[in-house]
Amino acid sequence: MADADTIDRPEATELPDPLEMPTLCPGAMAGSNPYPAKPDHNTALGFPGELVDDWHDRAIDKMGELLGKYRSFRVYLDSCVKCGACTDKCHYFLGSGDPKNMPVARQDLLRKVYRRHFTLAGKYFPKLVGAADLTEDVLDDWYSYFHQCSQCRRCSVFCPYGIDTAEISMAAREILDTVGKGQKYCNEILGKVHKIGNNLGLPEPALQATLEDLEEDIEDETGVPVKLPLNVEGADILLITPSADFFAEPHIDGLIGYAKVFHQAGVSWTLSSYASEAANFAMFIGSYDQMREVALRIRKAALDLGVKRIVVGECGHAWRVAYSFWNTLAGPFDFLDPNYPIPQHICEFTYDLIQKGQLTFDKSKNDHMTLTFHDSCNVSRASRMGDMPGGQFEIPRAIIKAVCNNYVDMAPDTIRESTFCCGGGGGLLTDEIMDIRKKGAQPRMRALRQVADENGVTHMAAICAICKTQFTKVMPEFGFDRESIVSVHQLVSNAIILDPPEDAGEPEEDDEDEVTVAVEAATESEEAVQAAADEK
Amino acid sequence: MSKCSPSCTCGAPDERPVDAARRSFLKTAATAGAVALAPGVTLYVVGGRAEARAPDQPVDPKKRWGMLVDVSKCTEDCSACVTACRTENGLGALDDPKIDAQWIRKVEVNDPATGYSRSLPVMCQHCAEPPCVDVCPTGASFKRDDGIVLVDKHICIGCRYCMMACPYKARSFVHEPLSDQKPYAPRGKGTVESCTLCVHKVDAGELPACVTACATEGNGALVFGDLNDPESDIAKRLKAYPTRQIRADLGVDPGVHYQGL
Amino acid sequence: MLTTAYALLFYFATIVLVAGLAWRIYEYATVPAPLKIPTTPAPTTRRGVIFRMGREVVLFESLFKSNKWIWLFGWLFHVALAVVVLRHLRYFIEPVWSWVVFVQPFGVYAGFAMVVGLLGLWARRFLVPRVRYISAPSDHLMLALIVAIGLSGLAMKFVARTDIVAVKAFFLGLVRFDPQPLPADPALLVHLTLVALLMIIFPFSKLLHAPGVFFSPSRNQVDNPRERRHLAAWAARMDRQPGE
Amino acid sequence: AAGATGARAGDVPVPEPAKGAGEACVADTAFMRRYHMQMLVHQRRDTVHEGIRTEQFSLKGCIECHQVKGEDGAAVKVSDSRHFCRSCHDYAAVSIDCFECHASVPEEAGKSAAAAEPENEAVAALGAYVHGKTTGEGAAK
Amino acid sequence: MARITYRELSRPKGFFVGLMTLHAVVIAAGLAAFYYMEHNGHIVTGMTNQVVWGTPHVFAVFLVVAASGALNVASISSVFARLTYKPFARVSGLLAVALLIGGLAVLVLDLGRPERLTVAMTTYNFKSIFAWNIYLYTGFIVIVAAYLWTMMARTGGRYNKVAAYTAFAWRLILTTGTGSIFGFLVAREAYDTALLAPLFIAGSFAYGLAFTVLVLITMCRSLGEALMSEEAVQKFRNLLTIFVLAVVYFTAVLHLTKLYGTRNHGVEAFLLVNGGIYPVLFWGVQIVLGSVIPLLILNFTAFGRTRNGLSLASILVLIGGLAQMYVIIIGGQAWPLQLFPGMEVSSSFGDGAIAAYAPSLPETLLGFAGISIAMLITGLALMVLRFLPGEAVEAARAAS
Ligand code: HEC
Ligand code: HEC
Ligand code: HEC
Ligand code: HEM
Ligand code: HEM
Ligand code: SF4
Ligand code: SF4
Ligand code: SF4
Ligand code: SF4
Ligand code: SF4
Ligand code: SF4
Repeated sequence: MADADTIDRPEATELPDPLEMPTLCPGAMAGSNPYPAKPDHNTALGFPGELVDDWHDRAIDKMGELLGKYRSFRVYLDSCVKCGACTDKCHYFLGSGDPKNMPVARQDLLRKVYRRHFTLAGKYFPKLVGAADLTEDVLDDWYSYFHQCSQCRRCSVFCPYGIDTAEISMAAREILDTVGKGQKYCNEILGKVHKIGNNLGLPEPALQATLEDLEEDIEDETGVPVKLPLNVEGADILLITPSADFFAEPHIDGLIGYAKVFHQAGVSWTLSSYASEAANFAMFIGSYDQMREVALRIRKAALDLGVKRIVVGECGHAWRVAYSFWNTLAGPFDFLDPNYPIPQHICEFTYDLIQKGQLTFDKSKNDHMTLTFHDSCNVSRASRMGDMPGGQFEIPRAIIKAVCNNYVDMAPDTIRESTFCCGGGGGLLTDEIMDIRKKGAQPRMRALRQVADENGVTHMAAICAICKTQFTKVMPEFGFDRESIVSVHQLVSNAIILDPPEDAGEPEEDDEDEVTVAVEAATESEEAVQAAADEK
Repeated sequence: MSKCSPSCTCGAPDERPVDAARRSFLKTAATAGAVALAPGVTLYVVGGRAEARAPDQPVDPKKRWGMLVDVSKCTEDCSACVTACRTENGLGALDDPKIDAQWIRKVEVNDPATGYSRSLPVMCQHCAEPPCVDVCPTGASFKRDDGIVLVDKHICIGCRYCMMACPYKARSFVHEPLSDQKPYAPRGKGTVESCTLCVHKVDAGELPACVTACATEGNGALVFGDLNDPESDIAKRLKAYPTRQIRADLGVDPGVHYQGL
Repeated sequence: MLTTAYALLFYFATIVLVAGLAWRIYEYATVPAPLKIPTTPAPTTRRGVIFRMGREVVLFESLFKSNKWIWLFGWLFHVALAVVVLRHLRYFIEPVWSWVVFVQPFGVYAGFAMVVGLLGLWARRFLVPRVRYISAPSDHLMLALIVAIGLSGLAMKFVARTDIVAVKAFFLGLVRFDPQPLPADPALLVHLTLVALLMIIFPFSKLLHAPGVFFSPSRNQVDNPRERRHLAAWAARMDRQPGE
Repeated sequence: AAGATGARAGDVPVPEPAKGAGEACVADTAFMRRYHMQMLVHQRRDTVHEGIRTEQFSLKGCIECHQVKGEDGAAVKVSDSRHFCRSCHDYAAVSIDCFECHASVPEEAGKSAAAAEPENEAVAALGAYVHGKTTGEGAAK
Repeated sequence: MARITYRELSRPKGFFVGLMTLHAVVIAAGLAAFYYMEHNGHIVTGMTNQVVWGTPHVFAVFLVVAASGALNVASISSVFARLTYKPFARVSGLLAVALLIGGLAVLVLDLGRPERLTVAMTTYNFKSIFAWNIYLYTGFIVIVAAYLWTMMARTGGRYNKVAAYTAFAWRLILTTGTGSIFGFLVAREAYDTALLAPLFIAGSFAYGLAFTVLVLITMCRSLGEALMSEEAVQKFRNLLTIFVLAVVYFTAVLHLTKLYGTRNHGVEAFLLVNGGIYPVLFWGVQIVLGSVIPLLILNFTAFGRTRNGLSLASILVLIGGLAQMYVIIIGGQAWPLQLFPGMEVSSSFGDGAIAAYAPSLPETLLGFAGISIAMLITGLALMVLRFLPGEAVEAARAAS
């Protein structure tokens, strides 16, 4: 019943509404389970390898422990009045219709056990208050449904008490881990970070090689020797970016963008092979200790390299951890330059330069695209950019508008703090649960469809590695080209005018090159979008 | 929940209690009542009471109380009726004629063509088709079954629409807080009022104060009575002499008639 | 006899309510919030947070953003409840503060508004499938209880009145441990019994949302993690370990 | 309901409205305590619209029996907190606007007849005639 | 054409906040005035037993009349399917409700017994046009609210047409009803005519549109020019011209028909020639300042084609409207009732004499508070619900 915008043209009504209410379809997603972690994935993180015998008591004990450690958990479990405000807010519910994907119902999976064991009413009148024992079925339900929550916090925005299902999901996953029922994707990746320093398990030499290749590519394209330094001691800035930026499209174009901006700004910067990962999957499994360990790697890298500033690349939950938690987990960062935000988002960095007029752009380089912006959930609802509340919405948009001529926002109920998750966040970016990932992406895809059809939007920009990966995968399912998802710094990279090196070569030629490339890309993707639209 | 009377919305319990207390009370009241009334009043009452309406009976719809003003008897410098009305109803005075309540006033009428002039009292005309009643949004202005037009000040919201509608300017608005009102003539700030035809006296079988005053003054210009009763003095005089109503053209059929105008 | 029974009932209910709530609030206040998790965009100053909380509590801002119908009935109910409670203050204080005398008459309308709001909320528990799915019997009972309190109160005003002066004397007496006789009017006895019941279950039910909202970290935290280090006691202990 | 009247209450504040004149009120005291407002409203409709002027529940009647004498022997007005109505209403925090219009004290003895009331036989006869149709001779006995 | 989106004004800027604060202050002053009047009685106003409806009624009737006219833009866009007006349909509906509430608030606060509002809402005399008006007003609010709902809610679109037509019909009846309040007062010479109803309808169109235009142009100051296209500005300009002409026309017809009957010559001369302040207000303010000058500005100057020109014209139309109400309402009462037509009459109660009336400060404050109440409601609603065209809001947000 939330109000939305009138749809004025009759034909527009036929476009699917991103907020359309599904009919309830109990159990629709009951079978959606991510692969369980292998014993060594679990043990590597200090969890029991497989389901322990006394799982019931351990789970209850853990719940009790968490109740004493997290006020959020404690208060949220008591306060829900079942008002229903959140019921239609989760993208997984909108996509799947499974009532257990309604945030409150998801919480209730855990709350019913809490009531049974920790409240008087639940002890003596379980039926009345909907309390239930922790049985194996309930544990399985936890495993399924707490892995159908991307911890995006959309429900929290609309709950009158700010009850954040993400917090409950994290707690539930922590309990699952303590009884030996971990999830493969998260736990395996965390193991890699601890061992190698990034999620992909990319060792230093590989990293070095990739960066050098990139440098060559850039120089070929632009004639400007833009550097991507690694492990440079004494650099001013340490860039911490998601490891996806090192190899996958469109992430890598973003990385090129950062490099060009640093280059233009004339600052000295470096990546670190010891801390070559911004992502911190420990947040997904709710483990404070794990999260702290991953964060401490970054502190160590910064100290070892002797940098003055830390800048974080485009990644949603990474930015949440960096912005909201680093200071707590690995602070105080009193050894860094206090004149700059600690840490600083790459968008803040670029935006500052734009404000100061230190960057010049040729906007027409992006004319082949009409853009819209997907606010990533962790950036939107769990962090900030700039010094004003809401800077996280305005700064990326300001950058896009500074480098592109054509920009259109999606429907108001689907952007900014009301943004929809891409469907792959919170440790769900694993292929065995493609089904729920697609269903979760549906609201966003419908919102995009509206602006694509009505305003001719061709590309969607994002500032999150998970979003970009997820969209590349699911967009084709919704009739979009997989390349219609772009990095914000990819747009910057396209439009930025680099100063020719002192010993200038023939920049014009290169420019032309780029133009052709861009035009080609444009025609390609436009055709694709057109084809997709026609199909519809 | 059934109602205490068909038209009532008070929500009171069905039966109003009539018990021992009440019976004993009624006995006391009879004596108390007699004591409370001043000697003069009792005097007049006794005669009529025999046939007058009992206090627990609603007013008689067959009656229509009215007034006849014999303009020829009303002298220019007399204003006894005006004074009597003020005293009777406790109309205070701030000495600002624009805002003071004037339930009855003396109007000088002068024919510019002839120079003929008269002075006559004008009060609420107790119209048979009262515009004030028609327009009142809450029904506070109403016409009693015996033709007396009143304001139920308990539900008057003070909108003053009735004042706009009355062709005779008969109504006043209480512009300021009052104190020391007469117990039998309550009135207060923010409500509209007008001549009640001294309803408390009429109900008690007495004459309106102005009528009494005029008679006492010796002029006898005011005649009060039941217009519907062919036997009444007023009806007979209306039949016998030419009279007119003010602005009869408006069709509101005032209950106050003027003779010799 | 009646008076004694109700006196005891109310002493008991009050103890449960006060002690229960105090214990809950103590818990909420002492369990640490180890991480900064305000739902952003969030205020960056303490004052901003107070303002945000004020809007939540007074206007139900988030609920408004979420769903206009639930907001309409929910807000109507709560505001009306607040006014009714203010009107009820007259039973417990002597002399009555003049502003209570002023708002007191509005309490009657609020009584109706409260019931209307509750019935709207209740209706949605039947009519909206999503809400039907998440409703437990206790959710219905809670609404039934408050509706019944409201209706018995209104009955006292409009159907079978009670001796308000004696009711007030009874409660003033309770406070002074000198209970005065309580009138034996059925509507009053029903009203009071249900109220006592409500007081007793308050600390054990979802009504904890009332104190809970003030302790919700996603609403009561200042968005300044970069500027200020936020550290819970148990987390601070870890900080020290490696070095020592 | 044992009335809150009387000297029972220790330090519990309980209003003690002055006892009315006579032995009993116009209805049972318990009834009066609960229903006097509705009765008054009812009565005022009957009186104003129908001209029914019975004594039971007449506000004027209440005031006459329930007058509270002040130090000077005169009945106190509603502005005085000892006024019968106020003794409870202050306690119950119920303000009534009745006395904005109605006199809160009975008419002082001797002043009751309007000043304009004449001792005039003719008028008396007329009054009697008008109401009782007893044509003149029914006047003063 | 792209889909029109609508947004709330979630983070208003200084200008808007300042304006709202100003209105809040005026309302506070109005409420203080109300308290003062309520406490001391109407003795502290200029009103008397002769002029019983004073300045508050001038404002109240003006606002109520304007309210129904404010719905114009919405009606034109849905009933007459004019797309240029579509982006403003919601604002127009909102303004209609807000102006009505403002007007009613003044009316209620000026009652002798405002605390008996519940009496007014529960006890009806169905013979009274006034009582009917209470239904017309509440009905209007409900119907326009429903109409807004059909425009704003996801599921409401289906009922949009029905609601639009109902609202359109209702507003015509409402203005007729308001006009009839005066038309029914047969004894007052100034009002005794059926022409008041059409005059009020024409007036409502002009004032309602002037309010709508002013609010929109004011919002342009907050949101930038994107809010109103140049095309819309010109359309509004033409519309306002037509409506003002209609008011002038009906005013002329009204006075000419009155002059036709000899018995009305006195009152006509009073209002139009020798009545002191009333002819001045009529000719000087209503006709010249409120009609002729705006018409000239709008149609014969380049300035009139600009937003500022349009706002100035609208302000003048509104001032003219207030003057018109003043002349009708107060002038009509100042002229004495004729108890004895053809005779010279005098009394202590002002019979036969022209009543003096001078507005006092409190009642004037109360009147202005009515306008501010309407504006504050509008402003707050713009902040929390989606009334404004989204593009403009976005543009403004980006600019900040
Ligand atoms: C005949 C005189 C008389 C009249 C008339 C009368 N009362 Fe009473 N009233 C009394 C007496 C005597 C008592 C005390 C009875 C008792 O103490 O039991 C009383 C008691 C009361 C009480 C209860 C006070 C208490 O102490 O508990 C109320 C309330 C009351 N009256 C209201 C009214 C109202 C209202 C009216 C007018 C409708 C009215 N009375 C008219 C004589 C009267
Ligand atoms: C025994 C105490 C008592 C006395 C004495 C008393 N009242 Fe009341 N009266 C009350 C109470 C209590 C209420 C309010 C009931 C409620 O709040 O629902 C009340 C309510 C009323 C109301 C209705 C007010 C409203 O706004 O609903 C009226 C009218 C009223 N009383 C008139 C009188 C008058 C007149 C007298 C004096 C003759 C009087 N009362 C004496 C206790 C008393
Ligand atoms: C604005 C003035 C006004 C107010 C306020 C007012 N009254 Fe009256 N009341 C009157 C008038 C006038 C009469 C008619 C007197 C008559 O006809 O004798 C009346 C008559 C009555 C009567 C019948 C006469 C009698 O003495 O019994 C009752 C009962 C009554 N009012 C009760 C009340 C009550 C109770 C209140 C307060 C809630 C109240 N009134 C407030 C003006 C008022
Ligand atoms: C700070 C004080 C309070 C706040 C901010 C608050 C807020 C809310 C909100 C936002 C809701 C959800 C919307 C709804 O369903 O109405 C709600 C529900 C509810 N509140 Fe409160 N509340 C407060 C105090 C109370 C108190 C004191 C009571 C107890 C009498 C109460 C009783 C309820 C009930 C019963 C519901 C559930 C309605 C339903 O089941 O549908 N609230 N409250
Ligand atoms: C110990 C506490 C309470 C006492 C002594 C009490 C007593 C009363 C009394 C005597 C009335 C009748 C009022 C009249 O006739 O004028 C009443 C009415 C009412 N009560 Fe209570 N009550 C209590 C608590 C509550 C609570 C907690 C609620 C709400 C949840 C409530 C809701 C109502 C309502 C809605 C009415 C009717 C409207 C009104 O008169 O205000 N009461 N109560
Ligand atoms: S946090 Fe996001 S994914 Fe999880 S329940 Fe809430 S809305 Fe759904
Ligand atoms: S919005 Fe919050 S309180 Fe309401 S049902 Fe959802 S979690 Fe519970
Ligand atoms: S008292 Fe009689 S004579 Fe005197 S002014 Fe009145 S009507 Fe005329
Ligand atoms: S004279 Fe005026 S107040 Fe009296 S009944 Fe006629 S219209 Fe009403
Ligand atoms: S002022 Fe009173 S009596 Fe006159 S119309 Fe308004 S409500 Fe009716
Ligand atoms: S009848 Fe009574 S109220 Fe009317 S004018 Fe004469 S004295 Fe006054």
